[in-house]
Amino acid sequence: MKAVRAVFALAALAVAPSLLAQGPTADGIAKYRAALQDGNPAELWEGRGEALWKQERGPKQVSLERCDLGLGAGVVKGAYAQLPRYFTDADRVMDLETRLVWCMVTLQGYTEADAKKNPFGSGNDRKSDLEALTAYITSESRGVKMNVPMRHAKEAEAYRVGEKLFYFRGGTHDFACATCHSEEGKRIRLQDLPNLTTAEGAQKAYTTWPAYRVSQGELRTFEWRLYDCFRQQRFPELVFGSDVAIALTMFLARNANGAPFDAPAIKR
Amino acid sequence: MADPMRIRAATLGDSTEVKVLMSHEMETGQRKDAQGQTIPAWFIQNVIVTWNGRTVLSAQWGTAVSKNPFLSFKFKGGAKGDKIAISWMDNRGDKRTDETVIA
Amino acid sequence: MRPHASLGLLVVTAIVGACATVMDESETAARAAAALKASFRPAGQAGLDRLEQDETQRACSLAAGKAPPKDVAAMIEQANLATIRYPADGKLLGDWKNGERIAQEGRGKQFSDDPKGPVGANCYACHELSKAEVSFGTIGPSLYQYGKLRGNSVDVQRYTFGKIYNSEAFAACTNMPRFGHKGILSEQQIKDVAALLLDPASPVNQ
Amino acid sequence: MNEMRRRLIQSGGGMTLLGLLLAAGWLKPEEAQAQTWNKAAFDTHSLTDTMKALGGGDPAQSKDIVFFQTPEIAENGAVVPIGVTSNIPKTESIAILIEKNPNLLAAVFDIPTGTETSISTRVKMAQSSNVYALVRADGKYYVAAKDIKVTLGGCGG
Repeated sequence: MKAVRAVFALAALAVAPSLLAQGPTADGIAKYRAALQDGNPAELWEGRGEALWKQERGPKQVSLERCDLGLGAGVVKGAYAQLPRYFTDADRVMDLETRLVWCMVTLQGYTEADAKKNPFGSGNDRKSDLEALTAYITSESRGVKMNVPMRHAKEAEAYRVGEKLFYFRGGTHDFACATCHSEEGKRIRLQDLPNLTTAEGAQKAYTTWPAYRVSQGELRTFEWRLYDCFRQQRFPELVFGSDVAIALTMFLARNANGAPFDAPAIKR
Repeated sequence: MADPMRIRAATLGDSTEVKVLMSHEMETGQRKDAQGQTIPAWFIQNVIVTWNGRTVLSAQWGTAVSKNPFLSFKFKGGAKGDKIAISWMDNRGDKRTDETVIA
Repeated sequence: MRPHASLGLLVVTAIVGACATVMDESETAARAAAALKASFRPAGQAGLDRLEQDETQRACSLAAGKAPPKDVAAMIEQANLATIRYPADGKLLGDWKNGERIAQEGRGKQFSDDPKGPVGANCYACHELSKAEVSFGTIGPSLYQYGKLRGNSVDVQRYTFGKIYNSEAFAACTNMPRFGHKGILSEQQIKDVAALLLDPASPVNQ
Repeated sequence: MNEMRRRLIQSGGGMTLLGLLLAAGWLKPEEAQAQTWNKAAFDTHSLTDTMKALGGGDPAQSKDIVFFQTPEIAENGAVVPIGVTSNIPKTESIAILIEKNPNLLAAVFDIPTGTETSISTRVKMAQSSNVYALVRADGKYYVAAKDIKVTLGGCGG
């Protein structure tokens, strides 16, 4: 055992500095990302979402234009920058996607199951209305400073629970959100990882979702981001609109307060 | 039915810049689905951009153009309020035309 | 496993006990646990049992991203060290070429993965290894020239195999998975990855 | 398609006539398009075959063809921005070829007089490869190449 320990001590000293972490590769990737900014296919989702918002749909054949996203019935501008938040009518903290489902049920008469049956679209045959609506509504907060409230006890509780969940390790690989997102300047492969425990890191990450993912050719929402993080954490499947999804969103959105919202974005 | 294109056209000095995003799968025909079946190629083959009815760009595309294609170019002579129309047709014969006016 | 069983208690007193708002903290923990129970469903090969923490996971979650206290860390390392099963045949190194494939492979154990499909170690996600691969992560240290810098003695081989098998034995609350202990990699796969790190012919050591 | 239309298209040969017909409202854009997809060229699998099929058997290297907003490294091969400007007088068309794709030809842009000889689009690349811009100008062919490295993405998605 002693020998093993000794070797470990030696190993720790002998870590070779990484030369390729900066330099031409990082420069090249930065240029690639810059070149993508001019023309974001997320706009296609925004357009479809705006049409869906205004369209009379569902069993009751009404539009979502009277949906209260927190700033009053029908107010879209800036609404996303103040979500998640506590809603008295639902007696629950809700993120945007959960609130949209609520409005589809209460205003348009959909069943809850119908409203959330396709949260994450794939391809032409399975376009997600929720993603399109989210793209539109978030686009109406572009440039608005994040200002997630913490007035209600349930908002504070969601934040604390979210923080707790951020550090929860589990699964086959012992991964938590914190495994990848609690240190500065780290990467997975070439993908930069935001440090979500700092305001700066949370701001940079949270304000750039939803995003058009060029690797998938799809627009992805923040709920999807959480869903797919947990998949890669080797956890079971995160339920759409669940308490964990909302609490983590609350934790990160609130940490992002003060920064201008800047999405839908475009990412690798 | 494909979603509408998002077209931007704006004059900058004597030239007009046109930028367009199209909603299309641009399936290569090389991929397989979960059951191991090849997903057939499905892609835009032709694009024509007209300015007040006159062709200012035409293109032929193969399967290597990215999903949800983006295209940008400039032409001379456009003025605010002129009509820009963009049409595409894919290998299934689906087509779509959208219009905008130069801003 | 005795060391593990007592570990949880020790950690709770060491970390939570230090908090000024114990009630608040435990209530939050209870709500977080309830939220977890209600927020996931089994999918593919990932059942809800994956949310049931072992003592190491629980202790490290409580540390909340900070290093655990020294005595807790020592217990975690000791308990995990006891889990390492070295190869019965005494051979610690396999084929570095297979090791490279395992290091590149990112699939395995996700609910979206084919349970019969490949399971990799995804080393490049976090580590630099061979210079030929420029797409590497930086969560872990660079392992370029790992063997060249350390030599290839039996002690080094044993440490390397053991570190891959159960990383928590050497650094409590490390970010690195416990590939052998948690059944991610087979013994042979661990040998192959160890060879990638230590074989003088491996591109890691060029 | 009626006989009149068929004869008009065949006699004229190519986009100039089509452009005129479109302008006159004789053909709607979507009707004209079906006539002009160069299947032979899009089906080629080697650089020489693609060049030949496009009519540019042995193009001259040209420094007057410039790539812009085109990265040296693509973080994801599914979307690689490519911008090409031709400074060669009387440029008529710009084609984009990707050497290591299963089908080399990605796109051909026909550029009428009055349109700047510069286009920007996005292509898929199966792997790191040379990308060629093939320009036809005044009936002659010119080419420029750019090597683009395609890296792996993040941890699987």
